[in-house]
Amino acid sequence: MIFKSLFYHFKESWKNLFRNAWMTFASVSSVAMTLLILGGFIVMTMNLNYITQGVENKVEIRVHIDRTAEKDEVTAMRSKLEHVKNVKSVEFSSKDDELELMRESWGKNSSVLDMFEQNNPLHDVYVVKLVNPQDVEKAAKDIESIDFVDKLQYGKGFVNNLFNVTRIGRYVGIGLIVGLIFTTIFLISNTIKITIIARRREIEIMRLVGATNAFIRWPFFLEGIWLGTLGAAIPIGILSLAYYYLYTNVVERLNVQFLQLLPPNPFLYQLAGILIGIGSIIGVLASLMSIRKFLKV
Amino acid sequence: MIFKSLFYHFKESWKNLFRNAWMTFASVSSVAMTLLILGGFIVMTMNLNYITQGVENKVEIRVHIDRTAEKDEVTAMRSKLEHVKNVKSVEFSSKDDELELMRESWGKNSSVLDMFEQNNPLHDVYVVKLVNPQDVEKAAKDIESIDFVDKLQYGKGFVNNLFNVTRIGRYVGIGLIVGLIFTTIFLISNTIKITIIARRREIEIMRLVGATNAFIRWPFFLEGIWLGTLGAAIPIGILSLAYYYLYTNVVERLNVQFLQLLPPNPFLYQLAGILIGIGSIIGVLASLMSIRKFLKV
Amino acid sequence: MIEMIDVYKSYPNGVNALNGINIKIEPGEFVYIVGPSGSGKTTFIKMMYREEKPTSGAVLINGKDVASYKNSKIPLLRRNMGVIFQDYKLLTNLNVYENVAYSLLVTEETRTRMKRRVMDVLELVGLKHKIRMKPQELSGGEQQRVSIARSIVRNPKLVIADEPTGNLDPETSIGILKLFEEINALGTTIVMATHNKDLVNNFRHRVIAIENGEIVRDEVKGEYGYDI
Amino acid sequence: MIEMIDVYKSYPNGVNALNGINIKIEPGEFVYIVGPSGSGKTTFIKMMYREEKPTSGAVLINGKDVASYKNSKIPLLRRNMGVIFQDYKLLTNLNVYENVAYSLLVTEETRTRMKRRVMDVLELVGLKHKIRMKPQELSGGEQQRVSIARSIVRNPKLVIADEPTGNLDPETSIGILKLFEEINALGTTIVMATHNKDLVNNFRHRVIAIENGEIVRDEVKGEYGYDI
Ligand SMILES: Nc1ncnc2c1ncn2[C@@H]1O[C@H](COP(=O)(O)OP(=O)(O)OP(=O)(O)O)[C@@H](O)[C@H]1O
Ligand SMILES: Nc1ncnc2c1ncn2[C@@H]1O[C@H](COP(=O)(O)OP(=O)(O)OP(=O)(O)O)[C@@H](O)[C@H]1O
Ligand SMILES: [Mg+2]
Ligand SMILES: [Mg+2]
Repeated sequence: MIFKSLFYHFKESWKNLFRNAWMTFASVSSVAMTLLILGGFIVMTMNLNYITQGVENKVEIRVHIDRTAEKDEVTAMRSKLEHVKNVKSVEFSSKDDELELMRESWGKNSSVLDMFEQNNPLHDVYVVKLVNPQDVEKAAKDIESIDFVDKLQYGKGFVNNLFNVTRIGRYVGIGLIVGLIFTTIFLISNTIKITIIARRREIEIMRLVGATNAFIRWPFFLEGIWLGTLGAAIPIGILSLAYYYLYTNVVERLNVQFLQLLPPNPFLYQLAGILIGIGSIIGVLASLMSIRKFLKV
Repeated sequence: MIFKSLFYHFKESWKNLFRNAWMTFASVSSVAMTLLILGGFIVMTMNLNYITQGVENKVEIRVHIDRTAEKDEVTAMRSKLEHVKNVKSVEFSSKDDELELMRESWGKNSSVLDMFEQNNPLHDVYVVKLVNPQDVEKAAKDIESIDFVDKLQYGKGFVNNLFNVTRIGRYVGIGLIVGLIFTTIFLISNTIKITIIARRREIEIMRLVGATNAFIRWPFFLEGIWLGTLGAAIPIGILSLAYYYLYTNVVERLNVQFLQLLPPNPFLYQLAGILIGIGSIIGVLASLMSIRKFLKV
Repeated sequence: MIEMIDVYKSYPNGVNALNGINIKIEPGEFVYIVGPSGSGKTTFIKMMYREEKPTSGAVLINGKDVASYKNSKIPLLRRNMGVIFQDYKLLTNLNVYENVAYSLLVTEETRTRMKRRVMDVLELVGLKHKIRMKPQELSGGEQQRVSIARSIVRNPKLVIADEPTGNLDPETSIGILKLFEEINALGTTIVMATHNKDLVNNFRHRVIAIENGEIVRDEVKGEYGYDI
Repeated sequence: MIEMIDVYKSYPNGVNALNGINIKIEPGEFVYIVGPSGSGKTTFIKMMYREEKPTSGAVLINGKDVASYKNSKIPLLRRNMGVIFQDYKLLTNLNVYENVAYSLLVTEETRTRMKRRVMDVLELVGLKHKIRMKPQELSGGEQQRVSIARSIVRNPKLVIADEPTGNLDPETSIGILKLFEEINALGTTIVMATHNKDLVNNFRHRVIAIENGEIVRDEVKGEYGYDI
């Protein structure tokens, strides 16, 4: 019974968008704006999170091995390190490796290091990564007590502060996104509700000439979907283009060490899914909820 | 002529808020929501900016003075430091001061430092602050060439990276605020426009019974102000309470070294001004602009 | 077909629009409802299609109390009748054809039969040439005729008309009344509230007069009555 | 007072509502406009208060072409007349009193004089007891009477009435017509489009008949004409 007139409803809902052109424009653009903010925020927060993870993964304790240690003592040291709580991985880096690293980071000035080729003044190093980089201080203390540890290298207070900030940042970010999603839902449904309230007379007349609630709902239901998806399409387009541009051009040029963005491929599709989902589901819910109160004539 | 009926318009605009109660609720809550986002964002950005400045001001180069330097050589060093480009201030800190500082920062463990009382192994230090902390690397290079400089202490690569990030962050923040302001304006005016379009018949009838455009505009003009200010009052309330709570409680407890917030006193008033301004001006403009097209019957 | 038992209606603002109505209308009857402005005719009519519920008393349509209809079943009640509203109640978004067709659409009529039927009734009210126009582009009388066309397009067993000729010239009014008599002859019950003395007096049918919400007169083949 | 010279009106949808109207109405006249539904009466009336502009030709009110009014001056034109619209056009947000008072408010009348005047006209149309009700709470005829009250409250020099008795019983209709005759006797020009044959024939005045947008008859003390 419903499907017989589904085509009619389809056509009707589409026509209605043009009949109430101004309202449609206002709704769609409001939906687009709110989703643009939400989307932009999701992009920002997820990337900040990604960057933070990147920084955290870079946290390592460089354990300088005492020059007096014998080969088997060095090996023993490794297993001791591996047994320290919170240690994820231990990697050996010989003093020649270290020199090479230094050479790389000095770039064009590295020729001054040539003099060390014969007599390398550096230490062999164990590079220790942690399961939970935020507890670096504790791990460092444990490691210091191991034999033949000459010196530890890691970013002390600053790393700690950074972690405090990123932890707060992450909570704030998640809180804001949840808040923004509710706000978006609220704003979109408000806009759609107002446009439908403006059409209350129409709905009342439909009831009076014998249309069932289901019959009346259909075009509004579909209209809600159109408004939502049209409204989502715009920010998806803008965000995708902007993000892609940012990803391929700007970031590379800035060349900031730990500023790495999420690769667009799965990320932008996920984003599109979220936005279309919020847009259309809310569009539908808002229109259905707001016609409900006019369906009792 | 207009003032004679100003009281009427006043009453009328106020009554209209209740007559179209649902529309009023929808408009006010939408305005409130958008201004809440905008306000929250302003709070965040301005504080991040403040924090960043705080960090920047903490950037200092600690110049360790060679132990062999004579008294007059140390004095000469000061004037040399003061003449280095970009240097804002130079302060002397004796090795005893330094020991005291260390003692403070070690807190309860500081008793181990007692053994140094007699034979202080630390250096005298010149603490150099910069006009433009972002150019710390260059200043350091200049300073290193001065006589009797033993060693420089400052956060090398990390500080640099931090500056890159905060610079980007600042641009992004300003960009976002400007964007958000436009979005807010757009959303608010959209909402108000829709509610007025729903009342187009009303406006047409007023024209038909001889009301001048000015006369018709007045109640809508005032309504716009009410909607805007009511809509702004809510986020101002929420933001002020939340910020005050954050400022007095949370931040203190977290005790993160460089997380200092703007003092509420002038800041919250400025914020309130901005939000009420945007709310009411936009409310007025939106209602005037949207009735304009119905004033030609 | 229609029975009202001790029907009272008070509006929320305190107006007592109906004060104890008892009436019985048999299937196939043609009934005029007359009475001064504000006497309760429209309220009486609204009871039948359940736009308003009686404050007390029962309104039976085909033996079933309309107050007992669940909200979701009211449309089914209304599908068995055609209503001409005093203020037309046309859908401003739809054109003339669509306004009339909407009544058939809601009952899921097939498209081809629908089209023929809609064009037929629009021809009857003389608006076949204006099917693409929106209500706002029509004269008052034309809007009223669209509303008349919509009410009869479903071939209802009951047509309820509230002042259907208020904006029509006498000639068109008589045409509409003859149309009503034709469908009445085919078995449709007609209930028509009207102020049109000439129609009531020239096309004699049962007349029910309402004053202050009470039935003051009920005559078979009656007259309009209020002579001045 | 009113003069139309070769007035043509085509609506954007292509309908030619007026096809060369030439007419002169002197101050103090009482004129009926009659004609079948859709013949152009309302369009003719809309010319006078400039809801529609003529496509060609001139409409002069007190010697001034209404098309020449700037948009901002149109309200001043309308303040000199009282219009009863075919669809009433009441402000649904305002109650009966406020609807009528609005006409005076826009001319910045003082409050006390305003109150007395509004109550007086509401008494004349028999709605003094319903001043606090909203239009939606009124019967069709009551709404029409609010619209009538609003049109005369400003004591205009010209009253334009478009089917003012379509939803009124004959007695009330006659009351309204007598009211019009009274204010006409005091010098107000009355232009009234109507389908009410009895009124036109019993209260004789000038009759202008429009068909297909043309004037087909113009009689002093005429009759409704369309006999069937
Ligand atoms: N929705 C409503 N709310 C409150 N009062 C109403 C409502 N509808 C009608 N009334 C009141 O009920 C009374 C009867 O109104 P009704 O519309 O039934 O009269 P009517 O006989 O149809 O009059 P008319 O011939 O003018 O159309 C009137 O006094 C009117 O003011
Ligand atoms: N706004 C409009 N847009 C387009 N066409 C219109 C408009 N208003 C009226 N018409 C058309 O112009 C013609 C004359 O309409 P008008 O309203 O003047 O008739 P009328 O004589 O007042 O009829 P009635 O007695 O039914 O009120 C009609 O054919 C109508 O369809
Ligand atoms: Mg009625
Ligand atoms: Mg007309």
